[in-house]
Amino acid sequence: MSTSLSDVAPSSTEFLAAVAARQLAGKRRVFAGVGLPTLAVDLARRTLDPDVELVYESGICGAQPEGLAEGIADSVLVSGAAAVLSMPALFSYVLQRGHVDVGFLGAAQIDRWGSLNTSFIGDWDRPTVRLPGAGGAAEIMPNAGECIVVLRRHDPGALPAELDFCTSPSPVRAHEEDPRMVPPGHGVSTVITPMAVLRRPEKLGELEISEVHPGLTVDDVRAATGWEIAVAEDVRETARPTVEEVRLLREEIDTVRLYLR
Amino acid sequence: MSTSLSDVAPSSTEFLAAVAARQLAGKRRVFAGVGLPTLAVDLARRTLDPDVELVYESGICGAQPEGLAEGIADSVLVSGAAAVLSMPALFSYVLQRGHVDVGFLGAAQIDRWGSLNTSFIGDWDRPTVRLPGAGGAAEIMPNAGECIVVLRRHDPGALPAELDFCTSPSPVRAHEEDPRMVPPGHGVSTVITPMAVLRRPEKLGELEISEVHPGLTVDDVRAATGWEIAVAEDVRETARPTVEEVRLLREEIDTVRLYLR
Amino acid sequence: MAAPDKVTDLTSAVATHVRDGMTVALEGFGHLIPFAAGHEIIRQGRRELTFCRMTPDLLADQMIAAGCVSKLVASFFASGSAGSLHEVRRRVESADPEPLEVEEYSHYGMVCRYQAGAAGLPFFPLRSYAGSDLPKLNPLIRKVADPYGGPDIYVVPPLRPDVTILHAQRADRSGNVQMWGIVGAQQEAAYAAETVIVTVEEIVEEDVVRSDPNRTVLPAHAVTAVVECPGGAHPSYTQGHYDRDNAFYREWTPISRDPEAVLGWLDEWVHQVPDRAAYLAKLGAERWSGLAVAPRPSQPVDFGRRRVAAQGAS
Amino acid sequence: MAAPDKVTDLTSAVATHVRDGMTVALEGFGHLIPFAAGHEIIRQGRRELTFCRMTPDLLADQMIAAGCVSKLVASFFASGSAGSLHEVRRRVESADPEPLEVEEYSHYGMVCRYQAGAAGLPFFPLRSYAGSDLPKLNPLIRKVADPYGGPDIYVVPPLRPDVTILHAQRADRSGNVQMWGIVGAQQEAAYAAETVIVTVEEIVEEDVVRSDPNRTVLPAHAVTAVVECPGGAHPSYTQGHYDRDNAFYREWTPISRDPEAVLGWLDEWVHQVPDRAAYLAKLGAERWSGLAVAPRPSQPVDFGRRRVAAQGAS
Repeated sequence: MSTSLSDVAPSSTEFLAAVAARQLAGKRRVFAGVGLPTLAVDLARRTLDPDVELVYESGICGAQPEGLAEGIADSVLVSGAAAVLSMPALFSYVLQRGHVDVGFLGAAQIDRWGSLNTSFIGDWDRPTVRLPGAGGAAEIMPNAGECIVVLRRHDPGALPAELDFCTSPSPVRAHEEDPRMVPPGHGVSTVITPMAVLRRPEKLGELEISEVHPGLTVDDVRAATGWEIAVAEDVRETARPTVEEVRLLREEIDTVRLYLR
Repeated sequence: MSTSLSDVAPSSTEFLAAVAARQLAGKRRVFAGVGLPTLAVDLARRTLDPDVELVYESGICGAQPEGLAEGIADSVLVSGAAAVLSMPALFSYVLQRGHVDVGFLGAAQIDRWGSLNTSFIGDWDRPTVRLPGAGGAAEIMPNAGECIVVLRRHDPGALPAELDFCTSPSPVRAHEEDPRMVPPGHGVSTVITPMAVLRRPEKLGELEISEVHPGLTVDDVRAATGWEIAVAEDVRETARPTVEEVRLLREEIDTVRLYLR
Repeated sequence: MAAPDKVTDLTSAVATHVRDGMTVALEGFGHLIPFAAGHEIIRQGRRELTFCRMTPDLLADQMIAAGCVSKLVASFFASGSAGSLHEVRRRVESADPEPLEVEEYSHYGMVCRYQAGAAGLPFFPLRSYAGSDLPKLNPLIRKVADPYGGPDIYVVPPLRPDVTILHAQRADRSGNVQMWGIVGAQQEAAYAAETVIVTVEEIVEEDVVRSDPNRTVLPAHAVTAVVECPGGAHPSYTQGHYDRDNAFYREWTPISRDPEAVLGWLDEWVHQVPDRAAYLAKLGAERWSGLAVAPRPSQPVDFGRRRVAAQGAS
Repeated sequence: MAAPDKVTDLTSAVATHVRDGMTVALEGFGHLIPFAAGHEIIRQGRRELTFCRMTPDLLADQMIAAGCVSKLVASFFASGSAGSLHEVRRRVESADPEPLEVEEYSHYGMVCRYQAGAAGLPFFPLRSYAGSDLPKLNPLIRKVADPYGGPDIYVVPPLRPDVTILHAQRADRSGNVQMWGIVGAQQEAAYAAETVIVTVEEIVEEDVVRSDPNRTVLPAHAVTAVVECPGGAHPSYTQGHYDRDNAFYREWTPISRDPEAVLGWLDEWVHQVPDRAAYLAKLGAERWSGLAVAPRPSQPVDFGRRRVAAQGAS
């Protein structure tokens, strides 16, 4: 990571965090894990909107940590927080009731409708890889206003035509099960990968290529995607992180390089 | 109330409270309102078992009030209590989960199976008397191990053949609705009236005359009851409050005569 | 990082958020009853409210007598140890001066309704009502089958007030509300609502709230407006601030028996009084000081502070 | 009024209450994880446990490696930010050294299971799972019809552990337990269980607890045994007492990759160590002091005390 402040690679954490931060313009309450979402929210607070608030599934609301948190249950998030709720209250009253605008999720696989697999690669009974499972993602997906997904890979394995397992379903899959069970949330609105920004403008629609990172073409992104992915009418090049964004990430937000890689 | 310590009337609060207190022998956790149940529990603590604990529907557990409480939400019950739970936690985790041994209830009417009316006298739509309604009694009846009812009157109006309205049903009525819906609790085990102590030994059975207060006969009690009430095989005279019980009630428990009448 | 400032005055809060015909919950189980807010609703002449309150006590008697309420959703219709609510009884027993619609549950039924509303659930199950006449009286109490093979169980529907109004000990300006003592079902009643107004004994600095985040019952995201309103729960009480005015409750019973006396009381103590400060002044320093409590502080707990450089990417 | 004294030592508590084949929940969401109690279960050689824990982290890795566990009931199988649980993965991916039965939910699914267990309910509804493969994987996730005409909703069954084990900051001798910081679903996990063992940093006088009754998460009636066990949550943390040992979590990942290394670690740090005091001594004062936190006390609140003769039958 010896790149200059003005020349960060599209695959770097700085690039992904800066792109993710911009998605939070106008959003109020974000439900997220630590790592890249923490960086993105912190950056958004400093560059876009000081009121962006992180809610953690551990029950913490309105944290003002004195140091960088290592995990969503870190004691620095608790000390000085505005509230610590029980998990039943957090999941039911805050999330399921609809108080969360944006959920930040990761996944091993995402499909064209924005359904996520965080459970198994391969066979359910004897998987090649046992992934962490649902955690709170199965609740964030239906109940948050929208979800932003950050992927560390962009290839047909991570964006397959068909998921090995659907852990956190898109409203499209909920609609297939029962049209009346479509949840309140939009589902995945935005996917940020090392190659592109994908968007899903319609609640029951598909992902499309919206922005392509510098140095790549739409065809590069299509070739790396496991289905015939649609392309937005107004597709454009992803704006690079500004020097100030990179400086904030490196020199003020994650000075110990806990998450920046 | 100028009676001596050894000569309290069966209709007096002292008499009823002393009889009620004795029912708590061997019981651990009591769910009760204020007034006579408070006196009974306090007396039982001093005479039978110091561990008898009062749980209030306001959420208070393990109160150690410095003064006599006026109401189940009195601040003196809170200051120094072992715990104050939210009402959802109190009703679901403490009561519905089965942590309460004895519930103390009052009623305007009770029937032969120990179902209670605390809602209406007369027609439901245009009642002669609008009573307070269910409160927590509809939850205490099915979920407490057993219920003790104290009545201030003993006549066919208060003990009718048929209730004007069933607010808090006996397991007998639950069984009639659906045999599988019979609740865990016994329902009413004991009724203390100004004339007698009635008991209901069987969970799906009827009340019977168990003790008759001094100066009254079984026939007096039967005549004052709205149905052909059964008589226990070993019916006996209710033991009078001891001088010490009356002294404790008057001189240590309710020195200001807030509830003693 | 300046959060939005939600502090306003009670007149504005009620004028802005409480409109005729709304479903309005004023909660507080014997403690922290939002009397000042109720009186402001009366003063502003709101009509046709569906009034939700587990224990409609003399606040309900007053709001109904003032003509604000067309329907009551409740679970216990009496004023604690102090007897009947005669205004409620007159309407129910003899439609005098007009009928009052009542939707009735048990206490836990009401709690479950607030829980369902707060959790965004279509219903909430409870193990009450088997064999009771309550489901016959109130057809909104229904049954569902247990998909695990057990017996049917009764459920209640969500209660979703347009506005919930609460009183609490303290809040910061952004609306993080802390309360202690009996907290009832206030968290649920607030999260169930669209709009939440909280009157508090004192607005405190943010760092007071943040010194004890577990004490926060309502985070700012659940609160629409905060009003500093000392004494706002009188004649009920605020734990650690002032005690219940038991004499006042007893004095209400004879007033309540006489419709003219109720209207007279409302005129004198609500309509002729601009706000809670004036109400307390009218009540008088002597009576107020009689309700004072002696201090009994909680022992502080330690939340800890990470020592610099103790941790990190080691 | 002497309440029963529930204080015991950890060896006795586990020997008395945890038996082979039981369903045992050890909860704590990243905070207050009862590691000392888990190690005692390993030392006592319990077998065939159904181990319930929302986030089976390295405590699960250790108990499974030690052969205590035949089934896992959980919702997230990873060690926070520190990576995979290789002991769990070996068993699930290649039945090495033997298979492990897994019953799987989402986080809120597990929370709802504890809520149903704690509330004595036959099921608990939640608005998750529509369109998910989870109900196909786990047939205990079912649907019920909404009797108010809305769409079907998924429900989960109650989780009723034979024993729930928790760690907390403090308790009195009768078992009133207080905790602060992240409290997770511990109240629900405890009320759901038949038997509850709580290890605490310190046993305190009753008047400490009673100075702040709202801080009591578990009243004595919900607690079977209390054990004073300072440091009982290491390598996780106790808010206000000591911080998380992040280095320890990172050190675990390479150990977890090598089955022999795991067994070696268990021998050295569990079997060869009689109790938590010895474990902390072995850890060493320097490492322990590196986890110390600076004080950050909560500001006390006032519960008030009624003044004599201020009230009464006036």
